[in-house]
Amino acid sequence: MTETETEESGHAPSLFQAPPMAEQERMVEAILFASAEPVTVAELESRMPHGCDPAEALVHLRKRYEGRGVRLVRVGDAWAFRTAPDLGFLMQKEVVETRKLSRAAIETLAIIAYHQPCTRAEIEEIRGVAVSRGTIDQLLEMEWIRFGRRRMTPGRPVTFVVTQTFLDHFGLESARDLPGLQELRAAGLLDSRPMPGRDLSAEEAEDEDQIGQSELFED
Amino acid sequence: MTETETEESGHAPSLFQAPPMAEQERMVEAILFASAEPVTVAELESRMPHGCDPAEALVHLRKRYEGRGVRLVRVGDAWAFRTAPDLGFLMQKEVVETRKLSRAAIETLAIIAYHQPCTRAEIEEIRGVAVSRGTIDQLLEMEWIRFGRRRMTPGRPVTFVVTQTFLDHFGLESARDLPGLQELRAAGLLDSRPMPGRDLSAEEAEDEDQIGQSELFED
Amino acid sequence: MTEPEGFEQGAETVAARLAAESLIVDVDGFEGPLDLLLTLSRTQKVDLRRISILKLAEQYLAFVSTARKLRIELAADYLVMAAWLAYLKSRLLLPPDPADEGPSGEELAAHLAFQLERLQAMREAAARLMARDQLGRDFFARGLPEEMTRTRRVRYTATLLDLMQAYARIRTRDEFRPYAFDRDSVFTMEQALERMRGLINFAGDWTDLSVYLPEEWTGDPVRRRSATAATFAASLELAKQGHIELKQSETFAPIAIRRKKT
Repeated sequence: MTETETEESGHAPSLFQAPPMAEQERMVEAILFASAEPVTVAELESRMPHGCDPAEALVHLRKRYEGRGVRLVRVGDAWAFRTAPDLGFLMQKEVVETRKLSRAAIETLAIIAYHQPCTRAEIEEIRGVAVSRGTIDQLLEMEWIRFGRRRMTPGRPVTFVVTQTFLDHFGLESARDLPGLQELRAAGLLDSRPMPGRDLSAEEAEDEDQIGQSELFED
Repeated sequence: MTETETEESGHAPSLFQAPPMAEQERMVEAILFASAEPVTVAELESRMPHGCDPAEALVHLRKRYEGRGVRLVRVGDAWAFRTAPDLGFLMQKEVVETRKLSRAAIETLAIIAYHQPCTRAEIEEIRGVAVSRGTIDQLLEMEWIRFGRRRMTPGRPVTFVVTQTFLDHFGLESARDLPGLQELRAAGLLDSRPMPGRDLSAEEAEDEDQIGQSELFED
Repeated sequence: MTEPEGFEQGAETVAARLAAESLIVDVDGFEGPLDLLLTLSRTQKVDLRRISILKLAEQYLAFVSTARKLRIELAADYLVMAAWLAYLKSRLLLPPDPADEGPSGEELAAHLAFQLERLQAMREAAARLMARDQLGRDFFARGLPEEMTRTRRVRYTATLLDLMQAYARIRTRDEFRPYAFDRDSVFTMEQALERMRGLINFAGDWTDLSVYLPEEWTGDPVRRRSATAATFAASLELAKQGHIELKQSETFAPIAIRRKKT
């Protein structure tokens, strides 16, 4: 009795044998098929019987769907089935009309994605123009960006980062897979390079005061 | 020109070769996956390139999903993916929600605990309002009360008593351990000030005749 | 955008003017001075890394002066940029002053070039991003997601304290009777106020307050007390509003009122 208990609490196989991997694969397949949203490995694990290894099942499953009409894709730390992009032409009926984004919104989004975490002052520095409240709001509302950590610089400005919804929308596994990210980084174009003779961090603090955090956090 | 048209609308092979069957299978797979409702063969045909044979593609596809976590099923004259029936348990998530017992229920429970065995008429008399069927049912379902013996009075009404589950929940050895009114008052649980010169035990009898402003106390 | 080629001061050909004006009219289309600079830089038809910042500064300044000639109002940040570029131009043209501590003209020019290149790079990145296959347009999620049946199991709880309090509440509920006025014997201040407003016009000289009590309220002592209190309170209110004056010769003496003379 004591022995069994020790075994259970340790890493030894539990009393309840985990289902065979083929079966686990079926389970992951069923769960992901049933959901329109990406499902995290942690959630898969919590829904599957004790002792299952969804991460391994996902590897098998992904291989199985290679070249099929639907594919298993990774979105951040979650997974989802999505139709193969080359078959998009068949899905005219399902096309969701997305709100047309302004040029400012698209650029702001790209800047956040490539520079994240990124403060409002940095976005303005890059675009050379003030970022309107509406632009940030729209991106927040679409759940393509969210607040990140505050920057540990004077004024402790908030930062923005892109979300899983953003990754899912653009078919990216992670923000590291953004097109041309490596090249941009290698070219030094993602460096924060302050204007000679000016202190960016001081400016940021100033800026933040002006905008007033109230504006960002009003709601 | 006229000839070509006749040919196309007829069954003769079209100008454009239909995609290979494996490709058609992918197409059917993607359409069924993305569609918000089951899709008929006719609709598949209308959405796929000219010359496709969705019926045949469905046969292949169905075979492919045999034994998988999802299956291709026929719904009326349309087709859809569905979770394999044996995996239905994965689609359930039990959420336990803790809620406070309603005032009516707790009062009814208290009366039963203090006066058991106790008939419904007695509960109503003490509470001064009717006891709904649902309240009793709820307490029965929670297994906090159960039926006691029938009262040997006209109509032989059923009585209610509290259960062991009730005692366990409230950490009581028996219902007799419940503190009396005097003790409740001493413990500060009653913040009412007894009227000067009024005996607590006599209170009950007096109450009804004297004040008679029952309309003030309806719940 | 029309080519603003040959867009230089003095070149007053029709084509140049038209080009200049179209650029100006489009000023709303620019997302700030940096965007305008980037557009102007394209006329140099060179790699952004080999762009002549000096020439760009001149182009920008020419643009601003043309805008002024056409009496087009430019937003402040365009003018700030113009001032900065004029300063940069002077730093680039004049031999460096060894005593000057600030950044050199070359450094400032290099930074501007970097900013332009970075903005251009972000533009291209944004375009590449938007050109990607997108969810709901090129690839799709499951259209018929299966409902996760959330079996909600409600567990009701209560504490021993709840139980005892509930019982105590029932057994002593009469003691908890909220204090309520017996409305029959209460004359409210509103009633008194209304009554007195009608009567004060006739109160030319000092009159005892008790005269104003409604007759049917003077018999029963309880009712009389209530009516007196309400009438007194009403008279205070009227005095405050400046309609009447109040006087009392000594403590507990009768209170008299009269209409305030206007």
